[in-house]
Amino acid sequence: MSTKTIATQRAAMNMPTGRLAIWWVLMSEIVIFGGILVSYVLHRLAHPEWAEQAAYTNVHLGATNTLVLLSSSLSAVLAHAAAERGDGKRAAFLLRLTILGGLIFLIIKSFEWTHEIHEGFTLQSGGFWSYYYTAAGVHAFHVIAGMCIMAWVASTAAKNQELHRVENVGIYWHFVDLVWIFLFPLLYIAK
Amino acid sequence: MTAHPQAPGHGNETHGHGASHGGGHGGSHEAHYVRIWAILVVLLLVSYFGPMVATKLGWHWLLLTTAFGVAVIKAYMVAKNFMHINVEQPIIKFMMVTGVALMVLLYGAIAPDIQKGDGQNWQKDAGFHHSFTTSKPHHAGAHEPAPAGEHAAPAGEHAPAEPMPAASESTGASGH
Amino acid sequence: MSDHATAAPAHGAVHHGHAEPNWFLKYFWSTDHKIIAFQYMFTGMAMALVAGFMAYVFRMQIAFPGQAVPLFGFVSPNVYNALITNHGSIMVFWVAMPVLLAGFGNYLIPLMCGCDDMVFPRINRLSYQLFLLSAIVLLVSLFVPGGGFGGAWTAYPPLSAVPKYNLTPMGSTMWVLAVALEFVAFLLGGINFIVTAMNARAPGMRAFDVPLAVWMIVVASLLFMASVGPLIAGAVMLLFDQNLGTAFYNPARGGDPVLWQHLFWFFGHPEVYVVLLPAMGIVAEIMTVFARKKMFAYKTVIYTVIATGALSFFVWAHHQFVAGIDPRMSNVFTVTTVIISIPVAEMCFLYVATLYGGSIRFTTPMLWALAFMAEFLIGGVTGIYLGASGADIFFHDTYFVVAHFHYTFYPIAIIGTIAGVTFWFPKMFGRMMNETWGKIHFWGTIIPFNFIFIPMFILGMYGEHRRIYDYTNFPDLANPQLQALRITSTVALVVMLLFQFPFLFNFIYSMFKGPKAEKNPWKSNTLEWTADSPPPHGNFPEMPTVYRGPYEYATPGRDTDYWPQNEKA
Amino acid sequence: MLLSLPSASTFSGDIDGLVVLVTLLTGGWFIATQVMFFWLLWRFRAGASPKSQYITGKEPHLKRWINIPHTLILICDVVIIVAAVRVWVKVKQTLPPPDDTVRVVGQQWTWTFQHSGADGTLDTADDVWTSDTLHVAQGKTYHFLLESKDVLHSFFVPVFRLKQDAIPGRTITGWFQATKTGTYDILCAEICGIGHGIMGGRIIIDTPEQHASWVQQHSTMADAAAASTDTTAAASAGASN
Repeated sequence: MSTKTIATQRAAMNMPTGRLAIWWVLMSEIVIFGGILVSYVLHRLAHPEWAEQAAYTNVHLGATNTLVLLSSSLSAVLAHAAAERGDGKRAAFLLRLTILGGLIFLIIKSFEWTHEIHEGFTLQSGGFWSYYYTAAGVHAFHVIAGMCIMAWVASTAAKNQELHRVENVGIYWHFVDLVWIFLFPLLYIAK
Repeated sequence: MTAHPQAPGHGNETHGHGASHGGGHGGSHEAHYVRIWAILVVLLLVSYFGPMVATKLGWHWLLLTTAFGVAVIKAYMVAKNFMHINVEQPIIKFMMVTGVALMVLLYGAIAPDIQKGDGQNWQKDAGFHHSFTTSKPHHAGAHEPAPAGEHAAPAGEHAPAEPMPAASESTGASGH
Repeated sequence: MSDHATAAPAHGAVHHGHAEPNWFLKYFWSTDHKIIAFQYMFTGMAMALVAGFMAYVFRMQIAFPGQAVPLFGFVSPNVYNALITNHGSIMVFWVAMPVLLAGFGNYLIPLMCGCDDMVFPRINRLSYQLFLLSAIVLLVSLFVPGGGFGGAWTAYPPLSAVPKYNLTPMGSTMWVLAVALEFVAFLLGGINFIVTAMNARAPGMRAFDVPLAVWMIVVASLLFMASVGPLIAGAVMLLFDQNLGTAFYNPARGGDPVLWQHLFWFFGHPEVYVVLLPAMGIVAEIMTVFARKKMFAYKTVIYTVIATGALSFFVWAHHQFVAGIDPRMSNVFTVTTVIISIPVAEMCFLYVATLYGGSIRFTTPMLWALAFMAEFLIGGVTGIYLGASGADIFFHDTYFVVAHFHYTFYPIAIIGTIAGVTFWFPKMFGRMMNETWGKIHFWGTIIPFNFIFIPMFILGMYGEHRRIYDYTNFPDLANPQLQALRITSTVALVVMLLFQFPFLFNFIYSMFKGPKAEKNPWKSNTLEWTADSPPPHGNFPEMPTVYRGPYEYATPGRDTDYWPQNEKA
Repeated sequence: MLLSLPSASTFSGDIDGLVVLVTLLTGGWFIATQVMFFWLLWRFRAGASPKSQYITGKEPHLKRWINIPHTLILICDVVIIVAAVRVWVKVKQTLPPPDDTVRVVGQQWTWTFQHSGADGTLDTADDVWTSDTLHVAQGKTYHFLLESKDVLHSFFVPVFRLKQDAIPGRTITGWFQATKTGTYDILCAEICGIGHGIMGGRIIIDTPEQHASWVQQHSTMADAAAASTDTTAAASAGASN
């Protein structure tokens, strides 16, 4: 792997390039999730009858998933604290714990979805369900993407290299958790 | 903000900003994060049980405040304590606020068209009403194309606030 | 390219360990920002030829309806719709953005900021590969069963969402996929541009020492990143509507077609500034060099750029005045649209004012830059008709609109681009282009260009509506005088297309056989002219330090009339 | 006014006036800028001024050349905004009381018009349905209820300077009053698929007397047809709920 270019190591903005880039990624993600959520809220307020469809969402599984993601956020920030101290091994272990949290989240979601589809609420069965699956689907996609990147970062962090990446991927993970914090009331509570 | 020449960094980047973020010794820091996590879980429980209480008591406003109010608080805490946005450069906070503000702008400008069922000189009729009526009988039937696919022609049905003066009882027009 | 290949890799401060890469690695798997810039530029130019050929075909159909078009054949209505849709989409997404934003962005930002490469070279390479994939997906979508997507580049549902209506099920899905891939490519590219310009500037280069070209490409990337999100969400929903039977835009099942229009144009209007600003940046660099003049009120230009960028998020619904949005909203957008014309007008005035007190040399790049200003003014002025909601009732979706946005897009995508290419050619390929061929190409393009689109203004004022493959179907529009105008446009287009060959010849010939170019042929101040022509991998033997702004021309008390940024005071 | 395109509705004069106003204001500034641009090119060509001057752009006597036009343009813009909004309010927002109403239905690739027939009210037995040709009386104010059956269309009558997109799922109300008799084009200004190029219609503006006779003649046919289909109408209406 070629050594880093000079450009990557400069910090004219007094902050590491990696973290500046991650914040820009988050800005473009805000407007992407924003696009879906704005459309959802608009249609939700335009069609009061969707509340009946929304009644079938399982708020218990939703809440558990929120708990799972919050805990994975905790392990992500602990991983960052470990990376701060230069303890690559512990950071890698905590990152893998975070990945496990993501996995649990996906497993719960797959149970939830199979149950709902089994009951006949598919993507096509009405406006609410279209937005429900689209929003949660795009979010799940971002969870999977985050898990893959985190696995890669954990592998390098274990060798005490590129420890700054632990923080960057942590910030991304917290954002994914943040999106879920807003998805939870929108999809599960607003009945 | 003059750019100071950056020494070619070894593997671990030097953090340019506030010392507090530099990370004190492990112990107190980890406990701090666990404490934040605990508060977040409590808030989750509030947002979980709040709506149940609200629906039982029928206070709809309580449902909304617990659900969305708690979400905003949790979001702020995650951003502040886990993402350390408070010690970040001001331009980063500005970017995030701009992103959210753009979405609020998008919502505000689109709501009059999408969210409302009618407006000045227009109203939604076809998809908006539940039971969707086929259009009323057309007399010169020759050109009346068969209603395409699953949805019929937009209803000839007029909303009560039809600006037409002579909204007399139409013969043969089917109701909702 | 042979001469370029022998340039020895730089033994700069950071020596890249890998051995001399073979031909494939060097040009197709390179992470060097200059190679990636060339990849974007050549793909953009190739797509410009494709879209230009499409324009030739459908213009021939309009001028001589029903007759087989030479080199193409008979143009049926759905082929016509596919041609205009993909002409528009290719020109905006696969020519203007790659060449202006990614081509010049990749080439200029590291060189002008005085660093050796982009901050994330591998992501930069990935962004080009995604872009190439999107271009391939789009070109393939033209040949799938049912033909290419024919619902205009704005792809309004329900036409774009329901296969029964657009009759191009595969074509429309692949079109949306290609556009979505292109957005992802430019999100990755945009992050590279912004972070490199923000964080990797040369020591001593403060924010206001950065050349306008870099400022504008960064603001353009910012506009793109902040505005494309909702359209990516809209595109996902459109893909689901097309293939999975959801009803996001189906009014009968709770959806709303106007939602897509809003999401599209929320992106659409910042998008036109995304392509305008890099072109204005290029023109600024060229006008200051060949007028030997400092930029008139450099900081004010930057403030107008930022003001234009910010305001561009408040104007989108002027594309939808008569599209069925609430009439009261149209008044709001009339006001914001006319307001945004003020910073853009201010920017044009400052450019014109830069010429005052200059010593103007009419070299080929300067001719192109000046033509950009002259032509873009027509485009800007005719926009006021469309921003004024009352007049837009008549002009919307007529050829007046087509003429207006060609007077803005053409200077951006073609005139601005060729200005940049001819200006930085010596730096890119180490050779000088031929001036006489350059001037032949210039006049051969600019004069016919006006004869293409001035008739369209007149046709638009007769109420000739857009996207019609045969105007003889409409009695009022079928009269011979209007047909004569359509034929004039088409003939002018053919003449202009023919004049592109001198440029291609000049470009390829000079690349190999042109006279050798020195480091700073135009005597310019910015950092890229302090590197070799062409700059080796790693750009500068030792990283420059910046001492002053980019436009210190004709400083009193100096013997030469220019003062490079990295020269110690 | 616009070149030789007839102006055949009460508000087409207002829109043309607005176009003239914008032409004068922006045209003036456009010419001034172009003249200044080419003059500067000629005056400061390398031959005539071999040495360029060091001008930062902060010199007051030069900044005035930017600020004065800038403020004047600001004033012109305010004038344009006021004029544009006044025309917009007149055409799109205010609905004068209608003498008659017509329903315009756009569908993939034809315009269908429902005239109110002799009794002047829509959805009555004597309504006259026509496709491609809209019959209106000169001097009468019409409300049009614009709908679409499938995709977006745009009801565009160039001689009226009138355009309004038809959106499936919405009924959009607008108005016009014809001032000239004659037969003119109706166009579809929003791409609506493969047949967008043949989706034209004609608007026939008669004198009130001619129009009344046309309505009389067609209404009788409409009544006769209504009698036969009433039975089926009741059945289909019932089934549709």
